[in-house]
Amino acid sequence: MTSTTTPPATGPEAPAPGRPGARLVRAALRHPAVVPVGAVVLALLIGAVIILAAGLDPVTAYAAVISGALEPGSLDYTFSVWGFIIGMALAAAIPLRMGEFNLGGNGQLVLGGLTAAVIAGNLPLPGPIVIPLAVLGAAVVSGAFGAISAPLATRFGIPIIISTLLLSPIAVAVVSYLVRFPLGEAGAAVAQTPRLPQDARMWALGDLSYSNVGLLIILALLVVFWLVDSRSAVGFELRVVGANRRFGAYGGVRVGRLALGAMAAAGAAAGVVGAVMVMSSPFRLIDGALISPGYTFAGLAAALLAGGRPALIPVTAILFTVLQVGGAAMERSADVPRQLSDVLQGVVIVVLALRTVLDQRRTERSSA
Amino acid sequence: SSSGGASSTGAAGDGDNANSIILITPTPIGSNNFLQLASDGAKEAGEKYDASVDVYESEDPTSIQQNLDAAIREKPSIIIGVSFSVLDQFTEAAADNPDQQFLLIDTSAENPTPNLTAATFKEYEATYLTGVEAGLLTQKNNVGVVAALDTPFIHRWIDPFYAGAKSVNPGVATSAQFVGGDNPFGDQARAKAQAQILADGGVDYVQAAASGGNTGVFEAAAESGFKAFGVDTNQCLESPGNVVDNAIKRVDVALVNSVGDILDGTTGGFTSYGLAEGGVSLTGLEDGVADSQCLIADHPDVIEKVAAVRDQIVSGQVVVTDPLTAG
Amino acid sequence: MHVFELGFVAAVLLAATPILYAALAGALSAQAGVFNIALEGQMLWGAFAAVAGSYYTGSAWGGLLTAVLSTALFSVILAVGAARWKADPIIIAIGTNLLAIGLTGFLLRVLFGVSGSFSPRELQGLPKMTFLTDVPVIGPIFSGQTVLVPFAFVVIAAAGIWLKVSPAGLRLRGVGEHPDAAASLGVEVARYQTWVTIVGGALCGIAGAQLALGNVTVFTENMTAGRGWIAVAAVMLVGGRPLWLPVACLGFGAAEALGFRLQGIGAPQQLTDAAPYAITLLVLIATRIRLPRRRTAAAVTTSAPTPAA
Amino acid sequence: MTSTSGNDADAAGLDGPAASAVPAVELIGIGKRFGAVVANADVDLVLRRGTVHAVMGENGAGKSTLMSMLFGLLEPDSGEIRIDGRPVRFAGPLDAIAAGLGMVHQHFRLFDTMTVAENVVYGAEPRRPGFFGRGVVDRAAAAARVRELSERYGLESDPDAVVGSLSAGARQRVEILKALHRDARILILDEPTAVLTPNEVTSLFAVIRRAAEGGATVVLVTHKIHEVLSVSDEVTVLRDGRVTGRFATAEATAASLVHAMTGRAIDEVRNPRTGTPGATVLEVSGLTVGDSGAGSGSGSRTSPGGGGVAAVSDVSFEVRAGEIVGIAGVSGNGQHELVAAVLGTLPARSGRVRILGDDVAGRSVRDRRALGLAVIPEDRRGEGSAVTMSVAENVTLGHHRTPPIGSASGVGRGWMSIRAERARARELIRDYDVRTSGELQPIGALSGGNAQKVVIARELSHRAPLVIAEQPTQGVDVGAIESIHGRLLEHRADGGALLLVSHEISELLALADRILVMYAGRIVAEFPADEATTARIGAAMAGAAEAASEPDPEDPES
Ligand SMILES: Nc1ncnc2c1ncn2[C@@H]1O[C@H](COP(=O)(O)OP(=O)(O)OP(=O)(O)O)[C@@H](O)[C@H]1O
Ligand SMILES: Nc1ncnc2c1ncn2[C@@H]1O[C@H](COP(=O)(O)OP(=O)(O)OP(=O)(O)O)[C@@H](O)[C@H]1O
Ligand SMILES: [Mg+2]
Ligand SMILES: [Mg+2]
Repeated sequence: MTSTTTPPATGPEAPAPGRPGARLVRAALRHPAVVPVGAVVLALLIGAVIILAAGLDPVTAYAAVISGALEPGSLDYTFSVWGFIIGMALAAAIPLRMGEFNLGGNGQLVLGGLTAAVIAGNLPLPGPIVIPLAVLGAAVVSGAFGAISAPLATRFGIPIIISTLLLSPIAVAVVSYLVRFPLGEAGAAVAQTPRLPQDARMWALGDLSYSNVGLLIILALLVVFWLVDSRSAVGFELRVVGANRRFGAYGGVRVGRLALGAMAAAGAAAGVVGAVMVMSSPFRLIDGALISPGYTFAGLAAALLAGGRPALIPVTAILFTVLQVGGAAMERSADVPRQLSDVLQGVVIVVLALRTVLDQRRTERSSA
Repeated sequence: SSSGGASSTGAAGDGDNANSIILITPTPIGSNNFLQLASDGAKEAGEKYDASVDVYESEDPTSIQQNLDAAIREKPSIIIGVSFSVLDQFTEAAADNPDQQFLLIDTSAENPTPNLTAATFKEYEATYLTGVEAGLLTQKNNVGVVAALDTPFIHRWIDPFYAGAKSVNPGVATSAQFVGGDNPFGDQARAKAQAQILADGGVDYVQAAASGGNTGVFEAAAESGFKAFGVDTNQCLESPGNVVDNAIKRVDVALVNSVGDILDGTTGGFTSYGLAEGGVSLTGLEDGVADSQCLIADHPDVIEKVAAVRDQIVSGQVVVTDPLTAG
Repeated sequence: MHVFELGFVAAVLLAATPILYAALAGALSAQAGVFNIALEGQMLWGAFAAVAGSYYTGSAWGGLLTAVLSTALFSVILAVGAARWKADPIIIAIGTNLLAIGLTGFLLRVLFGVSGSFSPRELQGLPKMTFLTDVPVIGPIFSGQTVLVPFAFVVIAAAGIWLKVSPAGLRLRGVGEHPDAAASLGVEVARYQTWVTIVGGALCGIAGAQLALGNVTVFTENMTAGRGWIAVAAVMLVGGRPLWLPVACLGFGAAEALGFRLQGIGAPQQLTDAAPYAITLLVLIATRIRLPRRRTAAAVTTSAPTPAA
Repeated sequence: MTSTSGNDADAAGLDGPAASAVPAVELIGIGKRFGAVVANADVDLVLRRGTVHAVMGENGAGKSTLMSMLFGLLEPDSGEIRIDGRPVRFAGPLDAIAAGLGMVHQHFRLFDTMTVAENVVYGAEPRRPGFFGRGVVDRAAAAARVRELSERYGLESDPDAVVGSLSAGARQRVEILKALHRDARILILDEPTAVLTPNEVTSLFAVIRRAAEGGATVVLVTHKIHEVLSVSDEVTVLRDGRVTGRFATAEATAASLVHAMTGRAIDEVRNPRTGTPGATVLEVSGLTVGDSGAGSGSGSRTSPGGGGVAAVSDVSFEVRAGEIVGIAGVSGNGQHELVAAVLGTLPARSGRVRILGDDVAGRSVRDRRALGLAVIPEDRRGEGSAVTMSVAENVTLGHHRTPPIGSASGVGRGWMSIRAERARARELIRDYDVRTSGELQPIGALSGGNAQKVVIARELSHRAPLVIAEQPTQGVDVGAIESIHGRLLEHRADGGALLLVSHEISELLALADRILVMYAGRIVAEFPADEATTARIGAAMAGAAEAASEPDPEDPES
């Protein structure tokens, strides 16, 4: 069992015996934040080596990433991306708590987007009604879609990681078809739905043009997950099942239902992201446009890096947001290919997996 | 995958140029040779009018918007947007920034503001001509198209091709295969498989409209003996002996002209570059066919006929319908 | 639809071969109790290495060798991480898959100065078995294929038999079934898992080479486009038994080739995209496969079996 | 004769001088810590060749750890190991095996899908040329080797049987054969009798003595005093990782051993058998259960063939308030499936289960527990706990929706109080005397006996009217047994109903008001306490015991 899915093993609470001083140090070393931070630092070093090997200058490259993502001009955009990545991180983190991997984020995302586009685009209702309706609809549809994987696992023994993986491209293809033919905008050169009416566009935050109320909705979802995970019976059951499925079943946890709920919640989170993306500029669903930024994998990465812990997700999401948004800036001003940010994301995850083990070993040794 | 952003592709000059151009692509240029052409054209224009050139490659609509904002902050002489995908954003931006000059390539707004110039192409006229060639050359009376995706815009390389072929060979059979998949504009393996299917189906002349995937189509041609048509540039050079001709698209020409006009102060409206304007053509109709490595060079008779059709289109005797407006 | 043409058979083989090699890698890992979902990334890396190798050595075989060796090296991350250090193979795999996408794209720019795809004129593809051209039946099917296509079936048969009869094979299966038991008999679990994963890397290298120098002669960013995941599903489908892989993989090949041909009768291109995944899922459901608890545990949850004390 | 090189060496090893000056094994000043826990401290242990040496101690005393070090599974922090007088350092079990050691783990380490022969030769396979000259496993030779060893030591075994289909006793014989195949001259047995019937125990001891007479050296880790007295030559007792007693068995008495183990005297608790049973709490009628495809955990057998076979067929009985009903039987004769079906983790094929009068057909585990059911499972690690989670979390499962931790209704419904969770955990750790560094220690790091106490604490603290206890004292030391038995009797005294599944006849005799005997999924005998005797129960199980060593006769598939 990796501590990725069992905070208790490495959790902040776990004290270490011995002199108080040593105990403090050990406790500090086992703070859940240590692993991610270590992973990131190491990853950045490895990335630097790669940049050097390519005959480029890591310092300017990283500087460009930071400034590109955090310069005042682009903060607005960066925040919106941060929201999307947090949303997709939720879609991965909720099942991760019970030891399941949701690799179907793309399908859930586009289904949500499509639902929102249909509702918001066709219901001639005032914003205060149609916008919540569209978001809710997206959550429901994507939630239902995500939930399919649960019975597939409990009834047919098809691992969720596999079924989500196989279902996703099917959903993407279906949405692509709908956007191209029945729901497509006539005369458009690419497959896309008509532009949403003014009323049906997500409320802006002040004069920000990217970050809108959608960001707040996603953050709200995060808070809810955090409460459920840390304080609720369901959250506890999620972690128990993640640690030992048979133990959970024996203890009276309805594992099947739990999986259903977790996958539905995950799908819903992704669906909400899709809805928010569609209801933000350019206010329409364009074939492939929701997937191409790769928020799904960035979110998965952020969730893994956080070990599914809700409290850490916003932090780890920052990392992948900066890598995403800053990656392009790095390409511009430091002439380091954009793909390097993918490399860094990959390295972070790998290093994290390995660091987790070292951390886990330390726990084992100092346990008892 | 990283989000929208920009790449300074060897600016024609450094900061101290008289003018400046920023080109925004809707997707990474990658293996999309049309976008490649656009950025080459921009650089050419840069050379010609002493302008620094920046190319901002977007990943998705939001990053298009973000690149556009970044570009507007830079206040360049001209911001160029390529393809229909940037239309929404550019139309709005042009309205909001009356003092900034915008240029749309390959798409145009319904009622543009005076600071929004557009240059579109009539690829379909050129594809009609490759169709004519195919119709004349086919022995099996069976021609086809391998296209990247089944989108309205991409039908500009399909329907006119059929029409052209039928115009000279009414009995000819036609069929199309779409690459699709995760990487429709670059998946040579799938493109090749699609071409193979056409070949298995008895097609002996194939219009390759799969962008980066064309390489795969040419490989299939080499292996199973059919002949292909390229697009945008002279792709005969990529696979000599397998490519008959190309529906070329003079993005560079159009871009340089439009930039010139704008810098001279003639802005707004849109020019449509067809056969008449020399914005699109066939390699076979240009000078230097002989050493173009294109098979068409061996068929002067066909070239003659095609040239005739070209003249009819230019003179308006023949009207090629645009699949886009045809719906 | 020309389903009954030999051309169709050829298309099926062509589509199936890269998946076959990758799936064999996955099946061997599964036998050793390592849940290997790094196939997609490893195949992509193999494809890049094959093209780079062929480009620099000027020989397709040089490309194949480069792919095999460097992908084996690439797989060491998973091998050592998961097998020796007992890190979560799924997380490492997700990481290396992303790493492969990034690195190949990055190196494409740094080494060859292009983005998107790389297919210089002088790039050597693997030779086709043209000498078969005039053989009836065989000719139309195999003359357009590389020798790696028939070789795939040889390798799989060999692997299957090896697992059954050889001492090492017996030990490998034991390692997968009950690591603690194997360890208590002095069989070094980590060593077997490490090596089988690295061999898997080499196989993914072959898969990538076949994809980039056999099916076509080019490298394109993300050119594996999900084939590695299909391989993972294939391993699931056959419960990790190599000898059944050809059935599963040819099934996928047929699904894809058929999907393509469906366009011929007016099916939308999106159906083509979905076909292999939909069919896989349906087959999985149909067979209602249930893996042994341990492997399911590894597959369904991250809870790796507790380290041999 | 087989092609395995070792054979003659093996013969030599066993027919060597029965007792020689140099001891076979010397452990000198061995120390081992796990973090803060001292598992072993300055342990000296001398094993003379040709003798049976018992190692006793309470849970967590350090027995398994000591044996793990002797067998090279763990590295000692300090001290020296000598084999035949020569100092050795084992990097791993391989070295230990090479040095002539063999270990039989309490939790069987067998490959269920493989045959007996494959399991025996695994890792040391006889080969014949083949497969591109790399050599292939010589199955004929392997089978011959198994027959030859079985024959020599009286461990009857079918080389071609699939291990997954064997009874616990048969599996244990396979474990021993594994060691013998590797020419083990020093046999380590960690709690080998925990899952055996009296007959199986007797035949095991026969084998042990026979091996010892053949010159082998045997170490026997156990909690059971009568076994120690009956089979061993010498005894070493551990407490808290230290040696607290060395005896020649001849001079040892039960009392002296217990005192050395616990530092106090233990008086066995017994069921007073006062009071009359009340209303029916559990009613099982005509219950038939399919197979629990997955192995039902440590020791117990995964029944043959999966789906087809009925693990429990047409079982009927009832348990009343204030009554303890015992179920005797060889592990793997359906007891576990019976419990699972009552709990709801296994579906019943037919028949009815009523808890406090409610038919629980189609009810979830959670609902059944809500009705008033608590279960102490047989498989502590696999089912009874989550090894990576803290002791606190492990005692909380099932109590997390009810006060004081959760609240059953109102605004707080579905929410938990972490403070209450930890307070309650500390309380239970105190009450049940669990040896742990704190409620936040992962339960996996506890010795099995202590882990067991945690499980029992969790389940009994439900105060459920119906408790099912499967092997509640397996691997638990005498001191703990006493306290656990006390708890179970308390439950009875409070008017609770208890279904006690055990293969310890002594345990059943001490606690049960009625004893049912299960064999091949059926109840084959029932004894009221006053008529029950070891002899009669043993007899009822004995038939089962013989049959169980082969695949069930009832079993269509074999
Ligand atoms: N791997 C480990 N990590 C942490 N603590 C351990 C580990 N192994 C054993 N311990 C601790 O060392 C002590 C001795 O454990 P051991 O298993 O040797 O006792 P035991 O005598 O076998 O107990 P039992 O009679 O219950 O089997 C116990 O306190 C246990 O918690
Ligand atoms: N956290 C842990 N990680 C690895 N190994 C452990 C851990 N905790 C305990 N162990 C090992 O597993 C054993 C479990 O203890 P246990 O006493 O159950 O062994 P056992 O005596 O064979 O079984 P039983 O307790 O049923 O008698 C410990 O002795 C220790 O060696
Ligand atoms: Mg022990
Ligand atoms: Mg024990």
